[in-house]
Parts: sequence; C-alpha cells; structure tokens
Amino acid sequence: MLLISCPYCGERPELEFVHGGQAHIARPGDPSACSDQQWADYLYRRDNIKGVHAERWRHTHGCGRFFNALRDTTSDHFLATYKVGEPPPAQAQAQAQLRKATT
Amino acid sequence: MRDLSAARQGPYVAASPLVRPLPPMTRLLLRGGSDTLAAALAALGLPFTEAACRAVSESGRSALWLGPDERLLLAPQRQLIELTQLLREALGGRAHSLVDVTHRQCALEVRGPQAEVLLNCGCPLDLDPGAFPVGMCTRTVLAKAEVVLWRTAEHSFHLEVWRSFAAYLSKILALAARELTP
Amino acid sequence: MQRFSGLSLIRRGLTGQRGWQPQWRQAEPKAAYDAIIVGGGGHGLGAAFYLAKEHGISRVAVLEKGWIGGGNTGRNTTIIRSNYLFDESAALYDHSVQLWESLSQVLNYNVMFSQRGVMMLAHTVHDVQVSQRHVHANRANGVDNEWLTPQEARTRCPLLKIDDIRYPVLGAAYQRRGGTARHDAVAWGFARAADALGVDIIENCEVLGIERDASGAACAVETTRGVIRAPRIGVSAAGHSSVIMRMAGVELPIESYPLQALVSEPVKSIFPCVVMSNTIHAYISQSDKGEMVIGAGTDAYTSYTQRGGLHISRHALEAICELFPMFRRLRMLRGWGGIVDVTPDRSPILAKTPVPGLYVNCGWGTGGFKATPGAAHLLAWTIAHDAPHPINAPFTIERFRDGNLIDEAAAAAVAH
Amino acid sequence: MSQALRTPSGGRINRARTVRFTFDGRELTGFEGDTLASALLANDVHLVGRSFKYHRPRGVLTAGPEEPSALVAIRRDAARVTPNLRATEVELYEGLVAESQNRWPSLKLDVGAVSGLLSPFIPAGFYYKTFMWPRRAWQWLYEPKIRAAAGLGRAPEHPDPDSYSNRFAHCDVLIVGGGPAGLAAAHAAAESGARIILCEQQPQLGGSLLSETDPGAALGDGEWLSRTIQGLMNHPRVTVLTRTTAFGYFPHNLIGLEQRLTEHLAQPDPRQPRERQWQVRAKEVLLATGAIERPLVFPGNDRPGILLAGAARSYLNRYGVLAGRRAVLLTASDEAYRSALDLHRAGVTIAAIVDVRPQAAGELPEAARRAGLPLHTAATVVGTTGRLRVQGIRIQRLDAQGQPQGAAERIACDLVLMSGGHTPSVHLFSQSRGKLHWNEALQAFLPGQSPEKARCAGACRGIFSAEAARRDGESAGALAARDAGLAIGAIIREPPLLEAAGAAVPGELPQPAGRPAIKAFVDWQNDVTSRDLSLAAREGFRSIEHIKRYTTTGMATDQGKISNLNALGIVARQIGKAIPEVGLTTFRMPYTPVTFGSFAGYARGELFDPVRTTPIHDWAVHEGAVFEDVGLWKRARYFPRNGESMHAAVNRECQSVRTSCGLFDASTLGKIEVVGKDAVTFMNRLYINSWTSLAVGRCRYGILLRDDGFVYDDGIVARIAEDRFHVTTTTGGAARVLAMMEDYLQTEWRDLSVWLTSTTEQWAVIAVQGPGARHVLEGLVQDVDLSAAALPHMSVAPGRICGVPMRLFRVSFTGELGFEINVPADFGAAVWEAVYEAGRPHGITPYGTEAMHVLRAEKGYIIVGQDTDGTVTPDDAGLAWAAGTRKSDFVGKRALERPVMHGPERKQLVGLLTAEPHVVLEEGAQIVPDARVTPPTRPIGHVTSSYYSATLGRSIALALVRAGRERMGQTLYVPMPGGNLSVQVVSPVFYDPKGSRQNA
Repeated sequence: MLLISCPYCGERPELEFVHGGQAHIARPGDPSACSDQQWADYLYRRDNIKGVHAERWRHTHGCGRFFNALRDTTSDHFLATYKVGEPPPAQAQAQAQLRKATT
Repeated sequence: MRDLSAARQGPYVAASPLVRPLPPMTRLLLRGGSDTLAAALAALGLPFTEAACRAVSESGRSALWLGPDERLLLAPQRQLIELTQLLREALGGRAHSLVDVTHRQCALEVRGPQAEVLLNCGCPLDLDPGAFPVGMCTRTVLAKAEVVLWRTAEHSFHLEVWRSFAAYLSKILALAARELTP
Repeated sequence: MQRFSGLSLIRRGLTGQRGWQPQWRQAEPKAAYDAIIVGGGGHGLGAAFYLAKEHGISRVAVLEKGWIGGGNTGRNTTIIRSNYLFDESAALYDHSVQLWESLSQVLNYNVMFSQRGVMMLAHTVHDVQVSQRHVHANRANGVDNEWLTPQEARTRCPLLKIDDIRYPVLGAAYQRRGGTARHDAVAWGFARAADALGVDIIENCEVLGIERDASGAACAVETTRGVIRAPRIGVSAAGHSSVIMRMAGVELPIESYPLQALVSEPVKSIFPCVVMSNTIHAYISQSDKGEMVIGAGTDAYTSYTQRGGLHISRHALEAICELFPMFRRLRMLRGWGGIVDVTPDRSPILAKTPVPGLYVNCGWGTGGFKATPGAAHLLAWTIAHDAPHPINAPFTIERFRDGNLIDEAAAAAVAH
Repeated sequence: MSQALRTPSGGRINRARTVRFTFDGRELTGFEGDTLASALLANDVHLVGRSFKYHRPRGVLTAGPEEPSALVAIRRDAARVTPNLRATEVELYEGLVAESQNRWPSLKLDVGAVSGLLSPFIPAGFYYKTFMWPRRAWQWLYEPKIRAAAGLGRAPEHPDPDSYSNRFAHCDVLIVGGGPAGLAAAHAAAESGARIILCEQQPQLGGSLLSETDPGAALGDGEWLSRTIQGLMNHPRVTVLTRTTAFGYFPHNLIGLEQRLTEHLAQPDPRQPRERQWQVRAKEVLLATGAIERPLVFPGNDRPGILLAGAARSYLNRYGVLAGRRAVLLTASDEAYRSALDLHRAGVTIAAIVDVRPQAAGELPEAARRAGLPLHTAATVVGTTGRLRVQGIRIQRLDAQGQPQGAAERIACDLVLMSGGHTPSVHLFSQSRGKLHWNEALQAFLPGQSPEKARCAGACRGIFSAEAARRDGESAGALAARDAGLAIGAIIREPPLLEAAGAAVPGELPQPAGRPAIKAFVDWQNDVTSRDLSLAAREGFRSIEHIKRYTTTGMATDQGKISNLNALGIVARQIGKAIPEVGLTTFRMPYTPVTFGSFAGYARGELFDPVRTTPIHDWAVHEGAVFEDVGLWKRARYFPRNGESMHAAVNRECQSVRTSCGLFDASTLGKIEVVGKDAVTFMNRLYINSWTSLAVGRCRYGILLRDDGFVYDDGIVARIAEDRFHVTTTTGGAARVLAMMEDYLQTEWRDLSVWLTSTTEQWAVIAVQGPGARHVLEGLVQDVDLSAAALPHMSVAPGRICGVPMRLFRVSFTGELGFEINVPADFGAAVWEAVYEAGRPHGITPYGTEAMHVLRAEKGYIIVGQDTDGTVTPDDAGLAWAAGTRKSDFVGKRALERPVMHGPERKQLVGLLTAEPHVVLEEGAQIVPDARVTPPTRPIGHVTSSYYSATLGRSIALALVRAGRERMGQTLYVPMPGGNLSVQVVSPVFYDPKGSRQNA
C-alpha cells in the first residue's frame, strides 16, 4: 500500500486513492478531425514506461481531486505530485533525467 | 390525510460502548470557488479558511473542508429552509452548487480515550493528535466504507457516513470494541 | 537427447544417479541465427521448440535476460482452462489445452498436467446469466463447459461453503478438461527438448536494442552479450513487451501491472479441483506438494517491481477464508509478484507487427500460463510462415484501431 | 519418568508451576515458560517428527522460528486444529495436546519410511523424469499416489470458530527485534521523544540474552536488561509488542506485523481475537533481527539428538534442560565452545569437541582445554549412527590439504552439537529491496543500503557479541530518531567494527573420496542432500533459483533459514564459482508463515463486504421478500405469498402492475445532482442526447457511452432548473458514472462551471406503476396536479406527499402509467407505507426486481449489463434515435464513426418468440441460423433476456443477433442439449408498442 502525497491533503495511504492511468493524454479537441489511428492511440496507446512515468491519481476518498504524479515504476517511489494543469515539476524531471542517465 | 413530516427514521446503528448515533441535523453540500465559499461562510457567521482538512464551528453551525471547492455544512435540524435562503441571498449571482444532503448520510460519535485505537481497526490514517489534531476533518476510509472523519475533541470524533453504510460501519466498530480493555 | 524414464532412474540409481547430462547446454551466442526469440519463458522456449520441430528452423536462439522460466512462467498459479466466451478466444485457449494433453510425452518431461477440473463460481443473478452464456457459447463452439448447481459444486469440492456467506454460491461453470500443471517443468521441458533439436538457449543475455535494415525490416538485436543477427525476431517478453517493442519503434496498447500469488504451508491432499470466483476474486487449487496455491489480484498502478501491496493479498485471503472457512487456520508460506501485460480488451496480441521480420506475442494479462504451448505453437507458425495461423489471425495490433476487440472483460460486464 | 533431563535449578521457567500436556497421547509434564520443544527434551523425547520425502526420524534441531524438523499439530478441539506448528515456538499451556505429523501408523514405526530405501532411485526432480506412461496414468494412478504421500500436517476440516483482527498504526521508529540491539535502539530513540513500536516474535524481550546464565556478565552491566525493559514498558510513547512477528516489508515503509494473542493460553478469552494483524507505517525502520546459527553438512547429520550448539545452550540456560547426557560438539568457530563449556558445567559429559579448523587458539578453546574437554582440531565427521536417536559419530583427521585421512574413530554419544557459525537474518532488509554484499571474514551476506528508510543493527549486520550489538543498537536508535525528524541529545558513537567471528565455509564438511551413499542433509524438512544439489548442478542447472526449484531446497516451511547458505556453498564448489557469483535466491514475505485468518481479519460473513439496504428494506423483510445481491445492495427480488414459487409470485406481481397498481423500491438507482451555469453544456458533451431543448420540469432517457463508443450506462435525466439536472444511473453504475463525470470535469472540461453531488442516498425512490397509480396518489400528493395534461409522461414536479417534500417524477419503466416519488430518505419508510395503505383499495401490490425485469422486457427496454455487454453501440441496442443529431461531439461519437461500428454484421437487439409459447429460453443461450448445424459452430447471437410473460400468456426473449433487424420474421434456432428450439425474430417491443398506456 503506497503512501501518496496529495497536492491538497498531503501524504495519505493508497487506500484513499484511485489510479487514473497515464497522465497528459489530452482528449483531441476536434475528434472528428482525427484518423482512426489517432483516435485509437488516444484511447489505447500507453507508454508503459519502465522508469519515471507520469500518471494520474484521484484522491477519491479524500478531497476528490485528480492530480498527477511522477513515479519510478522500477521502485514505485514517487518523485513528485502536482495539480492538474501544472507541468511536471522541473526539479523532479531533472532527477528523472539523472536517474535515466545513471541507470 | 396523515402528516408524516415528523415520521423520520434513520438507518440502523449497532450499539457499542464508544459509539453513539448523533441526532438528526441539517446538511448542505456547498461547492464553488474560494470567494463563493468565503461569502457563504461569512453569511453563516463562520470564519473562512482555505486550509485543507479543517473544520470551523460557531454556535451549532459547522463547515467541514472536504476539498478545495467543497464544504460540508452542518447545522441543527429544521434549519434547512433558513440556511438555504440565507445562502441564496449571500451568493446571489456567484457560480456555485448547493445541494441538500441532509438524509444522504448520518453521524456517529466515537468518544473515549481509546477512540483512536478503535478507529484504527479500519482507518489507515495516523490519528495521533500530533498528526490529526482537534478540528481536523477529512474524507477517508474505515474498513470498506467511506467516511468523513472530524476530530471534535482530543478523545472525540464525529463520523459522517452514507446511510446505507451505517449498519456495516457500526457493526465493525462494535466488533473491534470487544478487543479493547475497558 | 538422453531419454527420461522410470527405468533410466533405476539404472542410474545403481550408480548414484551419476551420468545424467545437462538438460540444456550453456550456449554461447553465435553471430547469426535463422530466428531469435526474445524471452526465455514457457512461451518463448516453446516457440523455439516448435520452430525446430515442426518448421525445420533449428538455427534459433532464445535470449533470456535472467534465468529461463524466471518471469511469469514461474510466478503464476498454474491454472489451465479454455472455457472463454468468444469463439476466437475459446479456439485459441483450447488449441493450447489440446497441446497440454500430450505435452509430457512430446517433451519426454513430466509437466504434471492434471485435468482436475476448473470450477468458476457464480454469486449473483448477473453472474449466473454471464456464466450460463459462457456454458452455452462453449457448447456451441465445441469447448467442454457445464453448469453446476450449488449442490453439485459442493459435491465436486466438499470444502466449499455455498450458503450463509455474504455472496451465496448460486451455481458454477465447470470445465472438466481444465486443471493445473507444474510451471517450472514447462520451461525446463521445452528448453531441454529445444536444446536437443539444436536451439541455443542463452541465459543472462539482456536485449538492449533491435536493429532494422535499410528496408526497415528487423535484422538483429543488440544484447549484453553482443550483437546477434537474424532475419526473424519473435518477441515474447510478457511484462517487458512494451520496453522491447519500443526498441523497434513499435508502440503497444499495453500496460504492465503487478500480480501477486501465494501458497500455504503444505497439508495433506484435501482439495480436488481448481476453484475460481471472479466476483469476489478467489483463485485456489492444491499443488502436488500439498500447498494451497492462491491467486491474488493486480495492483491498481503500473509497475515493474514484481512486488504488490499488502492490501491486495489481504483481499485475496478474505475471499478464500469466506469460501473455505476451515482454511483460516492455514498459514501463508510464501508470496510473490509477477508483471502482467494487459491489453484494453484483456485478449492477447499474437501477430506480425508493422516492422517486417518482427513478431510479437504479448498481452496475455493474467492468463498466459494456460496458453503456453498454444501461444508457443502459434508464434512459431506465424514466424515460420510470415503469416498468422487462422487461430491467431484475429489477435492483431490493428484490432484496436479498427474496433474489432475481443472483449472478454467487458463481456463479463459489471452488474446492473 | 518425568522431566529426567531437567536441571535441578536455573533457567527462566517457573518451576513452581507444573504444566501437563500430551504428545501423541502420551502424558507428560513441563513447567510454565517451557516451549513444547524444551518440555519434550526435558522428558528425553527427541523423536518429534518425520521428514517430508523420506520420512526420516527427526528431532528438535533449533530453539527458534527457524526450526525445520520439529513440526507438530496442536489440537484444542475438532475445529481448532493447527498443523505444521514449530515445537520450538509453541508455548506450553495446561492441557496442551500435540500430535506428530506425516507418519503412519505411528511416529516410531512409519511405513512411509520405505521411501528412504528407494532414495537411490528418487533423487531431486525424479518426478520430472517418469510417471509419463501410459499417458492417462498420471491422472488416475501416479498423481493420486504422489498427492497421498505429499503434504505435512492435515488441514482442519471444520470452519475456524476463532476471530482475527486488524489494526493500522503509525510511528516514528519501528524496531524489529527485542534483543540487545533492538532494546538499546528503542531506549536511545525513546529518549528523543520519538513514537516507537518495538516488536519481538518471542514471548519475552531479551533475544540472545535470554540464553545467557548471566546477561549482566555478557554486557558488563548486571541491571541493564531489566532496567531497559522496565523503562520501555513504562514509556508513554513506546508500544512494546511481544509474540509479534514482522512478517513483511512493503513499499513506503509499511510493515506487516502478526501478533499472537491467545495461542499460548489454556483458556482464551472468547472476546479476544486469536491474532491481530498490524499494518504499521513507520517514518524509520530499524531492523535488529539477529542471526541464525548454521548447521554443518555431513553424512547422517539429521538424526534426532543432533542440535545446533546455540540451541542446546538455550535449552540449558533458558529452560533448564539438558538435551542429552553425553555430548559431542562439532564446530568451526570459537563461539560454539560456550555451549560445550556450559553443558560441561551442568554435568553433561563432553565426549569430544571436534573443530574443523587446523587449530583453535582462542580464549574459549583454551577454557575448554583447561576444563579438560577432549579437543580434536583438524578433524571432520564422516558419519553418525543411531536410528531414532543418535548413538555415535565417526570422525576422521584432516591432513594439511584439509582432506580426511587415516582410520575413522567412533565416539559414542546421545547428543551432537554443531555450529557452522551464524547467518545474519537479512530477510526483512532484503524484502525492502535493500542490497546485500558478501563478507568473506564472516562468510555471510550483510545488509548494504536500502531504498526504504531502513537501517540494521546488531547481529543482523554481523555484529554478533551482545555488548557490541547493544552499542550498535544504541547509536542506530539515535540515528533513526534523528532521521525521523526528532532532536536527539545522545552523542552518536561510531558503530563498532565487525568482529571476525570464525565461521565454517558454507557447504559440506570434507569427506573421503568415493564415500558411501550416506545422506548429508542441507534442507532437513524437504530432505535435500548435498548429492541432490550436485546432481542439479550436473544436470546443467546454474542459476541458484533453478537449483532451488529443481531440488526444492529452501522451499520448506522454514524457507531456507538454515539451509540456503550451505546450499550455496555446495553449488558454488560444484560449478567452480565463488558464493557471491552464484548469488542468492530472493527473500519473499512472509518471514515466518502467517495465518490466513489474520489477513481476513474482520471481513467475514455479513462484514465481508458492506450490506447496503434502502430505507424500505425492513418493510420488505417483514413482507417476506426474497432478496438478491446487486453490487453491495440487497434488493427485493420478489414477494412470495404463502409459499408461492418465484414464477407464481412474479406472474402475480406483473399482472397487478398491468391491471391495477404495483409498488416498487427504486431507491438504489444512482442519482447525481448536476448544478452550474454550464450544466446543459456538460450534459451535451457527456451524453449522446441533446439536452438544450429539454425544458425545466421535463425528463429524458439519457444514454452514456465511453469514448470507445460502447454503451456504458443509462437512466432518466430530469431538468429541475435551468442550471440543475437530476441525473439517474443504473444501480451498479452510480459510483463509476460519477467518477467518470468528475474525470471529464476536472481534467478535460475545466472551462465548465459545473459541480456534481451524489444524491443517491438523499432520496428514497418509490415507484407507483399501473393504471391505478394516479388514483392511489391523488389522496396523498399535495401541490401537484397529477392530470396527464399538467404532469405528462416524462415530466417532474416538486411538491409534497403527506406533508413530506418530494420530487415527483412521471416516468415509467413498465410501460404503464407511472410515478416515481423521490422523498428524503428518512421519510422513505413512512411514505412507502402510506402509499401502500392508500393503494390497498386499488389492489396495490409490491413487486421486486424480477417482475421489474419482465415488465421492462415486455416493453423492449434494455438493462445495461444484461442486454448490453460492453461491446454494444446505441444503434446495436436500437437506441440510435436518442442521439443528438446536430451535436458536433459527445463522448463516444468519434469511435462510432469507425466503419466496423455500423457494419451490416453487427449484432442488433431483437425480440424472439419461441415456436412453443410455454418454452422459456435460457438466458445466454446461443442462436444459429440453420437447424442442421452441429458443434463446433459459430453462433450468430445469444439470448440476453428471457421470461415468461403472464400478460402475454407466453414466453418472450430479447436477443443480440447478427444483422438482427434484417431478420424480422425469420426463423432461427437455439441449440440446447435436448435439441434445437426454433424461434421467430420479432420486434423487441412486445407490449403496447404505441405507448398509449404510459401516456394515459
């Protein structure tokens, strides 16, 4: 059971959260303009990163907010969590790069 | 024709030493931006804070922070119309959502020096006063039920639970209470 | 290949069991092969075996990052069945069950395939509707699957509690030909048989990249033990499929999740079949050694740690104790985690890829072990013919673009 | 003979309290404070069990949780039988009943032992090589035989009457292990005011100190142990948990603890759970898990009476038990000499000390020499004698090359003590994904860095002596408190350097070349010998994980605690690699076996999952309703009257709805209040329907897809105000639809000013359906004109009923004139009863979900999840009409534009009529176009809903059929075991297709 830092409520047990899949996959503004492949990619294609991965969580049994997180899928340790609409924190990304470089 | 306006019947709650059902009260769920929430609380005579997971109380009325745009308003029974009026006037054109959830949930009080231990039979939060001080409130889970947990005193917690989970929740607490040395 | 038999055991017993040869060679990678299989699990080793045995392609290397059979092959609950809903799935999994039935003899290696029967419980009216639809569909598409009343279910598994529980048992779908097998033996048996046909099994050899020639076709793999060339490369890397395929620029609709399983301390034989409940998430059987083998669920998040949360195994044991209250006093001996690669429709991808010469077998989710010989056989066929076998033809990557999903998950739709 | 081998004095047992118990029916006595093992040894009982494979006689090997051999079943009563318990952990209580396992007919005379004679022919992995002919024989012959032989104890056959509990806890520092290091750490950390949990698997704190005659001497501080324990017990911020095992290290410093509460009691308090499982989240974890003594591997090393040296010392000093009268010590380290010296002092004859090392010059060997104990250095053991109890050993000198030479010398004894040195317990550290590194001096793997906030202290990191461990724990405790964010006063001393405590090189003791086929055991319980390991290596298994699986070494119930390192040593030598190159198998949770029940905890029976009930539930129970589970809800399925069958009850219920009036509890339907100035925009984007034109006070049937284009949920949506919708969902969909809405609102459409509130449980929903519905309500409803003109079908109005505020919907899921009364939940029961009373003159009848299903099916209304299955589009379900045609986008629209989503071969919802009107098709039954086809075949569809319609006096069915709408009128076939049933394809609307009744 992970310990997840909600940007609003602070560190809380995973039991309060629902995982929301890969982050930063925006729904196409004009779906009708998408090709079938583009639409399928939006629906189904996932990076499934082995390493630092941006994902969505919802603090469903807490403040109810969706937010994003950077987590290393090789250790399950979080590098950062941040609110919807915010970019991934720079320093966390730097760490991420560092990790990639060193591993 | 019969008048049933007094024929209220709350959900079943299993009795146990540390747990008692609280009397019916008025509940409103208010959602909106910070200004809206501030204006609403002012109208209710409650101080406004953006601090997460904090409840404010004044003369029988309380506002529990459930989320950045969400407050659970608690007030004595039969204040629904009055409060609704009050808030409609105070909020005027401001974008907001006000929904009556008086009957959606019911309240339990868990009281006693062992209240923390009892709640931790199914609640994964750190309930040490240092981590969960008086006045803190939050939605969380207790066993397989969602609850709103509000510490009203060092040894007293106010639980809000959806009515259909009340029986389950109170039975779990009653079962766990058997382990506690009186 | 040194033949295994009771006689050989006795003969060698007289000389202290000396004289046994290695079951497979510690092969050194050659510069080039006719085909490379990435992934030394049951699927990959089996594919190499069938390439050599049925398609005469024996200059084959199986590349394994660690030790063979160390991934999901050695980490599952060994349940084997084929009573799936859709004709495509049923055909795929039954192809595998048919191969299981003679696998020990074909490999001259006892994989202990035990057709003890698989019982899938229904706890709600909705479950009953879904289960009976499966039973009818299987009767039509020729896969054995029968409906049991609660009493019949208890007759088959006397320890099963069918009433006075939170979700009483309303019936069960039962496949007699289903059962279990000895998971490690499958990897070793395929390895030994493939090795005997000339296949090189190369352990501790991690793939770092996939090279493509001017025409864009896959032509070699870079590994921790050097570059190895081959005109045909089959990827059968389960949880790591996304990582490997991305090396060739192929993106997959797959996510990898932790899946846990556990065993109890061994007890005397007491459990006659496999019992599954998808509604309350219980999967249990008893191994030949006497351990109760129990499957837990997947965690909510993607991960490559081969480790899951405590609450997941707690949930699984809640369900076991509810259905088998006498097991509350049994004790968990060992728990472990695997990485399952899950597709949006919970059906596998076993197909050619947009990259010529590159073939993929992945997306088996929690159901890969039962498919081992079938998937291996069809992957070999697809590689050998550069075209899918009719059985795996529907299991393409493109089906997600076109909407031809084979949605076993949705078909077991959540209650109304 | 009672406790013949009990010392006259000493030990930590309470000699004033004699405890009676039985072992295999034999009545014996021990003292309070004994374990079953110490009590058996006190009674000179060494034969305790039989091994897994060869059924070899086995005795007590250790004095702790690593015990592989002395496994017993403890029986309190028929239902309270626990198999496979370690006698070394079972605390003695008055009347304890212990039984040996895996033997027949008796422990002394075990038929299974013949497998021992076959052992030359059944080496490691033999079963992979045989039992393959004839093919079917595996199933009916070999496997049953193997299964009959396998397994250790018997599983209980009755439901466990005991209860189990769970608790979450948090602390600054969790300390695992109550030995000198753990106690010192707790003391040091406590001084900083840190919140501490200290857990110890044994009943008492003290760890290795409990096996010292004088702990004070070991620490140079006589009072330290008692003083420290007292201090911790009285400290307000310290929680001490004894009989508590830390079994698992989970991500983010979550540790699982299993606390045994009643197992040691003769008369447990029935209110107390048997065990409690803790989930502790610690800021810092400090592992002081100690070390486990390593046995030596030599021929016949498994006989009863052969113990670990440290274990024998524990039995003497802690329990006042002499494990024998004439002992031989086999060692490769000085430390083990303590055992010989202590036993010598207690009057045991030390027949020999056999030290594998060329010389033994340390302080302890000197003491042994001074005591006149016969000391053989540079010697090895080549065999032992005795059957049910060791009677002697054969030793041989080692030459300069360490090879045995000369004649073997036999030494008679009834007790053999062995020590190959100590193996640090790094299990939990390793579970935390901490890295281990090999220490040549200690011949052990030691903890390095952990990715978690964890550190080790004492013997588990190679610091063995009590005093050094205590100092190590002290500084580690202070550091842990500091890292947990507390101010520490204590000056942190440099942790003491590792002491080079001698240890045998893991593996087998030197043996003469071409030695006879005598078994030298590595894994006691699974009967894995050094020869098995060599065989695996010869057969080409190189990875230690392969060797483990092939030979099953380390896979017994002790999980290799005492066997792993010796196995590694043997394999390393065999394949010519160094131990660290061969590597280590993964340490998996749990550290020691954990009871299933403690994982399940409170979740059993009615508390397995919450049972959700509606405000009207009690009334339905009182009326004798039969309930069904729908998600977590209990819903009334039908209301049988005086012994009616379901069929009869449902027919009656349906007919009353069609002819007079029915009453239905629809409270479980999901309800969501959608509020905000952009509410209509939100609904337009989400649902396939157009909402712009929906007037306040009107309702519309809404359909929700996922973005893959398939039907996800449906329900009636009412517009309460310009900026307010009352959305209903399916019962099962309530939570997931709300979650889906929040997802789009919070992450995709953040431009919208809309908020969502679940009102599912705010409202009790009472459906009044049937031609008489209006008359029933007329007398009760206030402020609402019920006339068709004022309140037409698909409209909603606020009002009151019996003085209770309500939202009155004029809707129908039955095809009849219908109303759904939404009242605040606390009024639900009262209003329901009022309506029922008012309705009786009109023949009102309560009906359940089954009748509801029939009624809606007669009208061709679908149930999402039954008539759809996640692969059905609105058009497939015949609902294309609902889509807002002028909308540029809604969730699922783009996916619907893919060609395959409206191909001619799609399955479409149709009605089916059986040729034989009284035959009711089975739901899920398959459909084929041709009566002649036989399996295997590919059906063209399946039956989704099927009922007997009392109204129509015949069966009806809904089905999804390929190109179904083009097949109207065709005859199709439903293959059943008894033969095909022919059916005709018809419209899915069987009743009142014009809808005149619901508009009445």
